[in-house]
Parts: sequence; C-alpha cells; structure tokens
Amino acid sequence: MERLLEFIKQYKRNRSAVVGFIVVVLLISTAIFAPIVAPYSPDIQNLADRLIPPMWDAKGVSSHVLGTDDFGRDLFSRIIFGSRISLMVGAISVGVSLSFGLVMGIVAAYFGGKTDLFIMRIVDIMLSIPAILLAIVIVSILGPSLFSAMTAIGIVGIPTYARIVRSSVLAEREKEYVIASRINGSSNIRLMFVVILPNCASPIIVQATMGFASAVLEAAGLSFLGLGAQPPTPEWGAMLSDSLQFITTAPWMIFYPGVAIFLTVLSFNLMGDGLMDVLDPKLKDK
Amino acid sequence: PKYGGVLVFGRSGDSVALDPAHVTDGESFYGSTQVYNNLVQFKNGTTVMEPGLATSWDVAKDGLSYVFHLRKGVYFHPTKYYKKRNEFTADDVVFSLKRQFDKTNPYNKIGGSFKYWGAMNMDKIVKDVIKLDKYTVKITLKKPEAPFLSNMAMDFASILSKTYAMDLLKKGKADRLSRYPVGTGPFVLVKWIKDDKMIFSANENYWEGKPYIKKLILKVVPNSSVRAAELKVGSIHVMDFPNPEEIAGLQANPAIKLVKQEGLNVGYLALNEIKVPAFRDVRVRRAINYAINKKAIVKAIYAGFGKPAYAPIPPTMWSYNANIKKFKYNPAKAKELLKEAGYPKLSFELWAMPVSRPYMPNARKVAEAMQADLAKVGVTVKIVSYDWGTYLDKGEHFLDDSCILGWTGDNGDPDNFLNVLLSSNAAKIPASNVAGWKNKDFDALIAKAKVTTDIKERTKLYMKAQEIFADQVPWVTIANSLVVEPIRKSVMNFKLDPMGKRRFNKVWFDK
Amino acid sequence: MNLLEIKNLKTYFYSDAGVNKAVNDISFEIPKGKTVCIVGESGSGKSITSLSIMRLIDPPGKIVDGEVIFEGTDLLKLSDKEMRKVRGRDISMIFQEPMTSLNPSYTVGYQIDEALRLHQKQLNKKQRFEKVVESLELVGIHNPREKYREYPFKLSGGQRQRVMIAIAMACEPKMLIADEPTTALDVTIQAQVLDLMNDLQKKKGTSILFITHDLGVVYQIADEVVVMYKGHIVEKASAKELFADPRHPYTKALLHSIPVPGVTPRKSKLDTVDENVDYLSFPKEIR
Amino acid sequence: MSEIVYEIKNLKKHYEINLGLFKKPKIIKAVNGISFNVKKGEVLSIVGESGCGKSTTAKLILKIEEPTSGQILFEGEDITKLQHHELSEYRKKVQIIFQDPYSSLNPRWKVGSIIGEPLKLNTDMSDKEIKERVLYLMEKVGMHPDWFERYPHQFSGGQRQRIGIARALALNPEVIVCDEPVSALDVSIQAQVLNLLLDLQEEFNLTYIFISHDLSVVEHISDRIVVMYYGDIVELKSVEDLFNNPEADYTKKLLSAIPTIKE
Amino acid sequence: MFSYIVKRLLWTIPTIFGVTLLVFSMVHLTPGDPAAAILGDKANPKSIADLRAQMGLDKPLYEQYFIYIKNLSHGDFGRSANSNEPVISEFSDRFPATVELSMVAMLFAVFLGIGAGIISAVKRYSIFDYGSMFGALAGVSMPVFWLGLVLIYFFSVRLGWLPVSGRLGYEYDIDHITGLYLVDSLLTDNIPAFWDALKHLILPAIALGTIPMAIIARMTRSSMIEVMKEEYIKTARAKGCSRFQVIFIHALRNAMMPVVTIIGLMLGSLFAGAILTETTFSWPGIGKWLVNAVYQRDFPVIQSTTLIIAIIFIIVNFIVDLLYAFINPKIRLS
Ligand SMILES: Nc1ncnc2c1ncn2[C@@H]1O[C@H](COP(=O)(O)OP(=O)(O)OP(=O)(O)O)[C@@H](O)[C@H]1O
Ligand SMILES: Nc1ncnc2c1ncn2[C@@H]1O[C@H](COP(=O)(O)OP(=O)(O)OP(=O)(O)O)[C@@H](O)[C@H]1O
Ligand SMILES: [Mg+2]
Ligand SMILES: [Mg+2]
Repeated sequence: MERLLEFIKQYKRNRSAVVGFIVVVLLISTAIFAPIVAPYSPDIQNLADRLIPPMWDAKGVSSHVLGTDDFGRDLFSRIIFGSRISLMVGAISVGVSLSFGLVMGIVAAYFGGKTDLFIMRIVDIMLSIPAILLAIVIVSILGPSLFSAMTAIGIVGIPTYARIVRSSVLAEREKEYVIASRINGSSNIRLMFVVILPNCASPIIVQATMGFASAVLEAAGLSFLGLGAQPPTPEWGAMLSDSLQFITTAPWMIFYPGVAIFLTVLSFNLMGDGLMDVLDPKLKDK
Repeated sequence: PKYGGVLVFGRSGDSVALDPAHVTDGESFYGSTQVYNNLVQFKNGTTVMEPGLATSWDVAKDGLSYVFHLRKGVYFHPTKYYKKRNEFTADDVVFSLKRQFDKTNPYNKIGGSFKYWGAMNMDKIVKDVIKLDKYTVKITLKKPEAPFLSNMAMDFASILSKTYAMDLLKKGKADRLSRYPVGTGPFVLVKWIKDDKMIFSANENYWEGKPYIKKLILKVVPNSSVRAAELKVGSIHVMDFPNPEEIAGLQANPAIKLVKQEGLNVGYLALNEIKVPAFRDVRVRRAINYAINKKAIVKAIYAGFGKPAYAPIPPTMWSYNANIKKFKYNPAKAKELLKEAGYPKLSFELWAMPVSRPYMPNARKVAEAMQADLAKVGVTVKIVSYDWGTYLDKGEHFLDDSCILGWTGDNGDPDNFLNVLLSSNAAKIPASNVAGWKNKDFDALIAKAKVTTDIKERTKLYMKAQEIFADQVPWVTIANSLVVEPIRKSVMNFKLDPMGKRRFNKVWFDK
Repeated sequence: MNLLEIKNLKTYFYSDAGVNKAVNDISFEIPKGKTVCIVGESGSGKSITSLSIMRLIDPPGKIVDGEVIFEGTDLLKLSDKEMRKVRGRDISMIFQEPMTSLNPSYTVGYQIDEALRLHQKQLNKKQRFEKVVESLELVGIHNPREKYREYPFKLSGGQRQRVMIAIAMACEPKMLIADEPTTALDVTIQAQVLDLMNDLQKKKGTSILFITHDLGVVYQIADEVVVMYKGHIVEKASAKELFADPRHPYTKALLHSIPVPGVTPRKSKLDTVDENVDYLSFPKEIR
Repeated sequence: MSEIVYEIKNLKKHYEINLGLFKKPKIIKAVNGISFNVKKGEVLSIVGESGCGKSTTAKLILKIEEPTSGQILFEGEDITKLQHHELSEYRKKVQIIFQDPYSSLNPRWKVGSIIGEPLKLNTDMSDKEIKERVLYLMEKVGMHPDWFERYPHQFSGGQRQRIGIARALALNPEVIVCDEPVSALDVSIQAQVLNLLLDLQEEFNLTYIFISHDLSVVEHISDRIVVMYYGDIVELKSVEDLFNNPEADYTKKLLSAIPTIKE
Repeated sequence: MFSYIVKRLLWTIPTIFGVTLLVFSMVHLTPGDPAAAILGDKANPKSIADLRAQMGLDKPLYEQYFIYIKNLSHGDFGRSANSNEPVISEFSDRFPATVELSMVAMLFAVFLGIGAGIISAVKRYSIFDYGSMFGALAGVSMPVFWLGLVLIYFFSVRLGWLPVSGRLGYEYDIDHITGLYLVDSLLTDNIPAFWDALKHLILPAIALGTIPMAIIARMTRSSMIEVMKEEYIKTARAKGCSRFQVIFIHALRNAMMPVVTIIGLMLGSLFAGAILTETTFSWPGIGKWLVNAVYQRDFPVIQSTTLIIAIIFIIVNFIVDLLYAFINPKIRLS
C-alpha cells in the first residue's frame, strides 16, 4: 500500500506520463463502451451519404463528426470500434510474447550453460530476421487475417522479452539473497519464480507497456499491407489502406485513423516512459 | 499527325514477365504487346480481326487446317541486348507455337507452364504447326474450331524470334527470353527497371508504319490517387484504372480529357438451378430479373461507369443482339410471377465475391442493393461471402444458391462467353456454367457456331442463342462496365482496346 | 600560511522532495605543504565539499553561499574560463574509483598528455612526451615508455590510481584533492599509494586535501583533521590533538568504534555511533 | 573447547574459464589445496587480499560450490558426499552472513518472510509459530517488532545486516560463516554489528568462520587466524602469535600495511 | 582482435543455419499443398503433380532440405513461382532501390538523431530537451505508412514541392552502375539527374528515417547522460577541459558505443521498414515486391528474400560489431 502510494507519487511527477495514462484509460473505456459511445454501428452502410467530410468542413454534417467513408459508414464510429481491435491485438500479442519470452528467459538465465546457449541461439535466429519481415513470413504461412497478424506479432516479440528477462534474471541470480534462499533449500522452481522473478518485474512491466505500443503499431502496419485485419473490419491500419485511393478526394479518411493509431501508440509509450522513470530508472539510461 | 515526344503511361502494377506465353496477367501483356505481333490482330479499338504478321489465310472447307501467308520483309528489331537483325519467317511461327505443346522443343521445359495454352484448351484443338515454305505456315486442327483465329490474335500466340531464342539457348541463357524480348512490334524495349518503369523506343522500321512517339515509358504507380496527381502535373500522360471518385475531379481539369470504351465484359448474378429447385421454374427467374433495379445499381455502384446489361455478351462484341427482351424494373410484375409460380415467400443465399473486378467494382454493395430490391417483392436473401479461392471453388461445385460473378473476354469471340459460361458442357463439375442451366436448343446453336467458319453464319447463330438466353434468363445480367482512361489533352488518337490492351503506335502529341 | 581558505560554504541540492543541505556552512583552511583530512560517515558531505572547491557541482546542486579563497582570489567569483585554468594547473583532483576514473577510450599517455596540453602550451609534442614519461616514472610505474600506449583496462587498480596521480601531478599543482583514493584498493596497495603521495608532497610541497572515512589512514597522513557530520563540521583539530583528545561526542564515538590492535581489549564491547542521537546538538569543537 | 567441528583436508577448487574457441581454457586455482580445522565455539578468521580465495572457501564449506578435490569433514562426516535429506539437515547446522547487506535481502519480500524463509523451508512449523520465532529473533538482533511488515529498502545498512544475521540464526545453527559482514558498512556502523556478533556467539555458543580483509577487525574478534595468499594458506596461528611473531613474508607485509591508530 | 573476428564469424554459422531451417520449414508449415497454392484457382491435378515433382515436394523432408541447402550453396535461390525468374535476379534488380532509400534514411536518422540526442543530454531539462524527447517519443509512435501519406498529401499534392512518387522523373536517365541513383548519377556526371533523384528521396527517407531517428536520439541522450555521470568525465573536468572538450573528446566516443550497436541493429529493420514506406511511395524496391509475393503465395520469393535479408542483416551486425570492437580498445586489443 505504502509502496503503491509512493509509486503514484513518483509517477505523477512525469506529467506527460500522466497524460499518457489518462489517454490509455479513456481508450480502454472507449473500447469497452464502444456501442454506447459510437453513434452508429461500424458496418452500417449508407450509399447515399458517401464521402461526407468532417463536421467542421463546409460540406460536413453534424451527424457525422469525422465524416463518412466511401460506403457511407460513419468514420467516427469505425474509429471507436477500431479501438477494440487495437487493444485486443496489443493484449493478445503481448500475452503471447510475454508468456513464452518469460519462460525462455528465466530458464536460459537460471540454468545457464548449454540450456542458455540453446535458447539464446533460437532467440538470435529470430532476431536475425527483422521484426516486420518475420511477421510477414509468419502471416504468409498462416494466411492474411487479424488472427495471423496477432500471432505473428506475438511470436516476433518473444525474443525481446526473452532477452530482457534473461538479462535481469542473470543480474539477480548472482545476488546474495538468491544464494541465501538456496542455502535454505529452495527448489529451482521456487528460486526462479518466487525468489527471482518478482525482482525482474520492473523491466518486464515497462517492456510490456512499450511492447503493447509497438504491437498496435505493427498490427496496423500489417493490416495496412493487407496482411492483417481484412475489410470491412474497422481496424485502423486496414481503414487506412482501404482509403489510400482517396488521398486527394477524401483525405480525412486517411487522416483520422492515422491519428487514432498515433495517439494510442503514443499514450502507451508515454505511460511506458513514466513507468520506466519510476520502476527502472537504470533501464532508461540504457 | 506529328512525330516526336515521350509518352508516359501510368499504370497500377509492373509486368511479371515479358514472354506472353507464360504469363496471364494484364500488366504483363501491357509490356509484351508493345514488342510483339501476332499472325492476326484486332483492329485498333475493336474486336474485328485484321491481318497481322500474316497478310492472308486460307481455311480448309472442313475447318481442320489453316494456311497463313506471312508478311515479307519484316525484321525482328535489334536491341541493346541483342544486336542481330533477323528476318521474320515461318520458322519463327512454328517455334513460337510449337514450343507450347511439342515436348521435343527445347523451350517446352523452360520458363514454367504455358498457362494460356492450357486454359484455352489448345492441346485439344491444335494438331500441328507445319512450315510449308519460308513464308507459309500451315496449322492443322484436331477438330473444327471457329474461335481458333481469334485465339491466334491473343497474346499467348505472339510471335517470337526463333534465331534469338536459339542463340540464347546456346549461351545457356534461355531464361533471358522472358526478360529481354526481341519482337517485330512497334516498340523496342530499351530498359526495364522492375517495379518502376519500362522504357521503349519507337521501332523505326515498323511494318505498320513508324510510331509517332519517339519513346514510350510504362511507369508503375500503384496508388490511383497518386497516379491522378501525376497526371495532373503532367509527369504521366495516360492514366490507367482511375478511381471512380477521382474522375470528376480529373474531368474538370482543362489539360485532361477522358477516353471511354465499353469493356468486353459482363457481370451477373447466376441462379443455381442445381441447388435451388425454385430456380428451375422460369417464372421465378424472370420474376427476379424484374425485381432488380439494374439502372439504380449501375448508377450508385458503378458510379456511372457501366451500362445495365441484358445479354450474356457485351454490346461491343460482334453478334451482340440489341433486340432481345429486356427486363425493365417492375416489382409488381415480379410479385405476380412469383405468386403464380407458387413462391410468394422465397428465400435463398446470395453470394457476393470478396474482390473487386473490372465487371464488378463492389459485389457486396451490389448484393446489398439486390437484397433491398428483393425484399420489396417478398424474397429474403442472406448475403454470404468467402475468400476468393474458396468462393470460386464452391461455385464450381454448385454449393451456392446464387452467386455474383462475371467474365472478361479473352479473344473477342462470342464462343468465349456463351460456350464457356452457359453451355451444358460447362455445367459439369468443376463448372464454369455456375447457374447449372441446360438448354438443348441453346447448346445446339453454340455447338454449330463453334464449327462454322463463316462469320455471318456464326453471327446469326449467336443472335439466336442470345434470344433463348433472354427468354430463359438463367442469370440476372447486371452490367457491362465502362473502361475510362483519363489522358492529357495533348495526347491524340489514343484508343482503348476492348480486350484491355494498351496500344500506342498510332498515338501522337499535339502541342 | 594558508593556501586555501573556505569560508561559510553552503552547497545545497534541490529536488521535489525539498532542499538537501549537503554542505551547510563550513569553514576551514588548508595550509601550504600540509595535508588536511576530512573524515565522516557516508553522506556527510565530504565529496560535495571537494567538488565545490573545484566548482564541479552540477544541477540540481548549487553552491549557495560562501567563499573559496585560493591564494587570495575567491574561486567562486572567477569566470568559467578562468576557473578552467585553475583546475588541473593549480588544483588537481583524484577520485575514489581507479577503475572508472580513467577514460576507457584513450591511452594512459594521452590522458596525462592532455593535462599538459591544456596548461603548458609552451611545450612541444616531444617535450610533453618526455614529461609524461617522467611523471609515470615519478609515480613508480615501470616501463613508462610502453605503458604510455596502454589503455586503462590493461592496468591493475593500483597502477590506475598511480596514473590518476600522475595526471593530477603532471602540471605540478599547488594543491591536490584526493577523494577516498585508496578505499577501493587492497591494504598492501593502499599503503604503497599513501607512501607515494607522501613522497610527492615532500618533493613538490603540494598541499593535500584528503578525504576518507578510514581513521587509520588519517592517523598516518594527516596534519589537520576536519570531522564532518551531516553537512556540518563538528570538530576540527590537528591530527595529534584529535587522536589524543577527541572532544566532540561524535568524534569520540567514531574513534572508539574502531578496534585498535593492542589497545582495544579483544572481544570487548566497542563504542558505537548511535543513530538515535542528534550529534549536532552538541557544541562544535573547533581548535 | 577443543572439540573439532570442521576438518578440512587438501581442499581444492579450480575454475575453468573459456577464453575462446581456439584457446585452451584458463584454469583459475581459486583454492589450491588448503587444510585446517575449526574448533567448536571459536572464531576462526580468514584474511588475505582480494581474490585470494576467501569467499570460495566459504562457498565450499556451505556447499554452494562443489570442490574440485579434497574433503570437508563436518563433525566427522564428509559433506561433499551429502544428498538431499542429509544436506538439508546439514544446512540447518551451518548458516551464512553475507557481505553486501543490500543484495543479500530479497527487495520484494518483507522482513518477516526473509527471516522466516529458512523456517518455512526446513521445519514443520506453522505460520504462527514461524512468526513467533521471527519476532523472537528480531528482538535478539535488536530490531523493533513493528518492522516485521517492512521491506529491506526501508532500512539502513546496519539494520539490514541485522536482518541477515537474524535469518542466519533462524534454524539455531552451530556454525555461522561470516563473509566480510562489516566491510560494506560505514565505520560508524561496523561496531554495532561486531558487538552484536560477539553477543550472539556468547549467548548461543556459536562457532564463527569469519572472513575479512580488515586486520584490526580480525584481531579484535578472532581466536585463530588463517592467512591466505593466492589460494594457499601461508600461515595459521592464534591471534597473539600472528601479531607478535608473523613468520610468512606475506603476513609481515600485511601487518605492516595496516594503518592503525597507535597511541 | 583476429581471434575475436574469427570467433564472431563462426558464431554466425549456426544462426545462418537456423535461418535456413526456419525458411525451409516455412513451405511445409503452410496448410495445404504449396504447389496447389502456387498454381491458384484454375490448376488441374496433373500440373499440380508436375509442379510438386519440379519443386521436389515428393521427396522425404530431410532430402528436400539437403537439396535446398545444396542449391543455396551454389547461389541458387530458386525461382519466383509468379514470374518464373530466378529469385536472385529479381531481388538484385530491386535491392539497390531499397538500399539507397535505407541508406539515405539512415543518414538522416543518424545525423539528426545523434545531434538532437547530444544537445538534449547537454542541455538537460531545457525546453529543447523536453521538446526533442517528446518529439522522439512521438517519432517512435508514428505509423510510418501514415506519415508517408501525410507527407505526400502536404508536400506533393497540396504544395507541389516534391515529386509524388517513384525514384526519378521520366525525363532523366541514369546509367546503371551500382543501381544507387545518387551514386550512379555522380559517377556519370549527370548532375540534373542527381538532384531529381535526391528530390525523390526526401519524403520517403524522412518517413522511413523517423523511427530510427527517434530511437537514436533517445539512445544518444541517455547514453550521453550516463557517460557524463562517469568518474572520468569528472577527471577530465578537474583537469581543466572545456565543456566542448569534455563532450566531444571524452563523452561522445564512449557514449557512441551503444548507439553504434543500435544503429547496426536498426539497419536490418530499416530494410524491413522499407516495406511499408515503399508501399506508400511506390518505391521500386524489394518491399512492394515482397508484399505482392505474400498475396500471391509466391513462397520461393518470400523464402529467399527473408533468407537474403537475414544474411545481410547478420553481415551488417557483424560489421557493426567489428566497428564497435574498433572503437572499443578493450576488444580491439584483446
Ligand atoms: N547529485 C546529487 N543530487 C542530490 N543529492 C546529492 C547529489 N550528490 C550528493 N548528494 C547529497 O549530498 C550529500 C552529501 O554527499 P557526499 O557525496 O558529499 O557524501 P560523502 O561524504 O562523500 O559520502 P561517501 O563517503 O559515501 O562518499 C548526501 O546527502 C547526498 O545525498
Ligand atoms: N564462479 C567463478 N568462476 C571463475 N572464477 C571465479 C569464480 N568465483 C571466483 N573466481 C575466482 O577465484 C578467485 C578467488 O575468488 P574469491 O571470491 O574466493 O576471492 P576473495 O578472496 O573472496 O576476494 P574478495 O576479497 O575480493 O571478496 C578469484 O581470482 C576469482 O576471480
Ligand atoms: Mg564521497
Ligand atoms: Mg569475497
């Protein structure tokens, strides 16, 4: 409790991180209450109302705040519903990366030697293929879909987590409190997960937050390439690539989904930055 | 007309390769057409046949052999990468065609499968290609086939230089054939920068006459908005595939004009008789035809770039019958017919394809419009879609109730539509006649036309067949789309080709 | 005669949590050719005092008040440029961690040479080289000509600390500040380094400000001792007086908390510095 | 007083360091054949310069590392051969206090859990009993019972070291290995810990193996002293003997180097 | 140093081996028959069987892998299922465009990133520091494909300052020497073409360089700050070094070590990031081509491109490590 208060106090010092946190909270509530927040269903088409510019444009109408797309769908509503997808993608990909990366990292660092060498070879191989490329390869195996994109991004993230976990476990493993626990007869599992792991939480939390941001960004990128979410899913990246042909005639269709991606990613990054300040000041300097 | 100038054609994608016998995509043909000629060709902007590298041809009475008399004094152009200037002879014709089916031809194994040869069933048609003398070639067939001549005008039948091919083979560089073309056509390939541009120079000695423009550049600009922007600033002169939304803006530009051409295509809703018993009743089919407001659909979804279709072949095709029965929008009549047939409440699945095609810019939207129209006459439809491969596959196996599909002509022959899409032969799994419609009279007409070589006779037969179609309506024909090409006003005499080629040898600049 | 006089020096650190008065109104003098030691527990402000003299305090720290009079001029009033001339030429400094005090990217020779280049512009390259070699010899490094080209990571801790001293002594400064220069070293090497500093002082007449928390070291080298506690000076005396007669309770506790072989009865209870006592409430003992 | 707890015979520990694919691994002889006894109730100190093998010896005695060769007899039994159950019995009898009071306490655990861990893992005591025992130990090392719920970072170095001592006492060990227990502490705090260690020894009749490089401290606390130099023992004597007539050159050097306050 | 290089080089072998295994297993992990996938909708069973035989899919897996490796060792990366051209020649046609774009983007990122990082670190807590660090965070949060679109919209469509797409205007022609237009135009003394190529590069390079720039800026800043805390900086200052000397002679060199590593790591991802940028700017590099290959399930292309990029990436990292070793005497001299 005391720790939490101290944590909040320190976190509050980083003002942009607070803004990031607020935006994230807003985003999560938007995603949860999307059907209430959005004035229209994201898929409802109205061919009569195609390509209406945003409200503040001379030709805009107040019933479509951000205008409509080429199917006459309300852009604002689509962006709102898009938040659900982005957050889901972030959560699931981070979940995948984290769970695998965590176990790999701990096992590698704790057992060391050949085990470490073997796991880190796998990690190196994965890292030797640039992330987006690896994601594309995975998507091309699974076939383009939102699910594939999430899986791909999840897999691509594993080595990063594995490395971070490994290096912090390595640092912790040598500390005397671990030796103390071992002398007192702790089992390997207990040493790994009860004794050491909680002390590696900070970099992991920070990385998960940042990783969330990059997962959202990567998913949008894959969808933009047509390898992720497929239309008419209101995914922001897919919306962007769908509206590419309207860059001159209906630029708002490109502008706002992009802004949505940017703000989401930025707010998670700001939050991650703030967490880093508080939880892991050393990491920030690395 | 004036000589000179560089013309830049802005297109949406790059060619895959430049050996037209191996590729199937339009963008590849854009490139190869500039370089190669065929024995026969379509008159610029039409589906009418005219002499190409063959000045004339004789057809045997039984329709089983064609003798082509070749044009003399035509030379393959020397290029940067192949300096020899070889004369065009019968050997080249024999080589170009036989490599596609003669297993002993050294090029039969090179470059992968001959996709179009297979797709057009040429193995079942062509028996042999024989050189009679230096300037005469005889092609013998296994069975009479009226569309054969049209097939010879298709890209896959382009004539390549045998000598060049053999020289490459000797050097062990047979691969280069698809990348460094040497042809007899109006333009000579100078440079091909993948995914960027192809640069051609005019063939000074072109047998049809030297092209007016000096240089032709096919530039790849995938994004249509970007292409439009480039057209506006004049960094391209002819723009391929404009986005319908953009056209109004382009038209308003004083430096730009639009060239239009009705596409050789048709989009339709096939009513699957095999799966849905109700569709076996002609009254139901007619009712559905009455119930759908084609005009409204064409206006809203084709953005005006299409025309309501009534026949199974497009109006630009020879033998098109303009006088067949046309189902005008009439919901009352539809209701009546349905009642009469005993289906006042009908419901079925309506499949909408997931991709956009020239004949169908947005199938889902069309489906939604149809859904609304049909609801008004008491028919409930559920819209279903699968990914493209599955969609086609299921359709071929008659697993749909009804599905939206379409067809673009390959060779300007009505047989390519009527036989492929509506004959009983084509209703066998995997079917291209996805409606599963079988009509003996229709079949008889089509079969006869296929073995008749006289074009007037064939025209009559096809007109008749269209009448049967319009009476029996196995499809709801939806539209023939209009191909629009915005070009700079300074570009003169640019004609669109119904088969989708882009030809520039008659184009000139007016400044 | 005093080389350096510190008068009412105050150096504070500012943070959201408030002001940390790291050095809080201290005054003492460093006589010419003598060694003054500052002792005190960790965090008592020893290092900050020395950095304040060199004007190397970075934000959020600030020298709030006071004077640092070196040969009659107040260093705190000099311009940055003038101050730079004082550093390294008149006053040099060495730090606790020999492992990290040398730049890992440059050779030992380069780093000594740099001091000469900055302050002895009249020397040419060759003369400087000779001087560097000489100073390496002076601090007792064998093969100085070879060692010139070595990178710090190849040297042992004791050798590095010698190099640090060579850098500090290169321009023959009038004063040397040594901030716990031997804490990281083994006792035997510590003894060598202390001897070396003693020798140099004798040869060159350098004044030394020596910071340590090891009273044994103080006993061995100090002329004057300053005892700091929480930013204040609680006792100041000559080394002899201090060890013979510590007056301030904090100093007493500090002295008696260390067992002295042969003096402190073995296994007897030691005196302790009590965390609960506010030693500042006792009067300061300045002698 | 002369009962022998430990008998260490020709103990060796060599580390291999791989320098590269093509180089022979370098062998570091951290401990190179040392032999000595530890008597019950005495304080045996090990001194020597950094890297001479003090901590390695401690690790071997605690069975954190396996020796390369040699024997460690504890109450007559060779501990290098011990297996699971016997090992945990052994560990109840021998504990350690570490050098660094910061890294030796798990920063995520409360003081109560840290001190209670040995009890939890090695006894059948209930949580309540454990808590009682922990509070008792805390009192013994001079800590306030309220601190039970606190985290290590809320304490000063000296207080942290007390937590470590309490943990070492939890299982009522016979021997405690102290690996430089005061060298990371401020001078002003060292005395508190030394006093505490001496008090506890008296109260619980403990045997200490005390590692340090500070000869003044060693002199104050030990009965006998082992002087190590590069993995070997150069001298083993009672305190008085060692300080009055050092024999080995290295010992002499060591003694002359300590800056002591002699009046 | 020599043994370090050899060791480092040997380490890349298992990695490359692993990548080939990964890439090889790709085709076999794909659900369905790869041959059918390549031939598409209109294939008949015979041609599928033919293709299977041609691709060697009828042989046991280990044998297929063996053949695959054998072919690779002869420089045979297979043929594109789509164009039937050797993948390696298709790749090398497009790769220079990607390299040129990546290099220019990297230069942009390195100069601006390091510059901003240094200033931020030196003027810590200043407006510039806050501004540029927020900017850097915004930079890493930027969807590059979107940034590219926005740049096109403003600078090309609205303002008309810069070309909309492509590498070179049609009125220019550059002789192919290296395939890098900037280099080739200079080599052939074709200055107008150089400027035109440069103009075409500006927007895509900014779009592609933004994220690396942001990362480099953050990295430089934190590394600088870290280094500025080091004792040897204090030593330098105590010697009387000026601020400039402290920063550029003592701090920068040490601070650059982690930055160099990260730059190396980013070069690889820059090639990959080019995929998105190229799509936006119709840049005729490997990105667009690769994405098309994925659409068309052209596995030979995907496999080989992945492999080639991975190998390039490994080589680049190797070079960076050498560079790192070179600036770090500890490694250089051991
Ligand atoms: N950069 C800084 N920011 C904030 N406070 C600081 C800073 N540097 C030192 N202090 C504070 O100044 C006080 C004195 O520190 P100083 O380093 O002078 O102690 P010291 O006596 O040298 O201790 P040690 O023996 O541990 O070196 C401490 O309370 C410390 O917390
Ligand atoms: N795990 C290990 N692997 C390799 N070498 C080791 C290992 N542990 C210790 N050593 C080496 O063994 C030697 C003795 O180390 P040890 O830790 O016992 O020294 P020490 O006397 O405790 O020194 P200090 O006073 O610095 O704690 C050293 O040279 C050390 O580098
Ligand atoms: Mg200090
Ligand atoms: Mg040790």
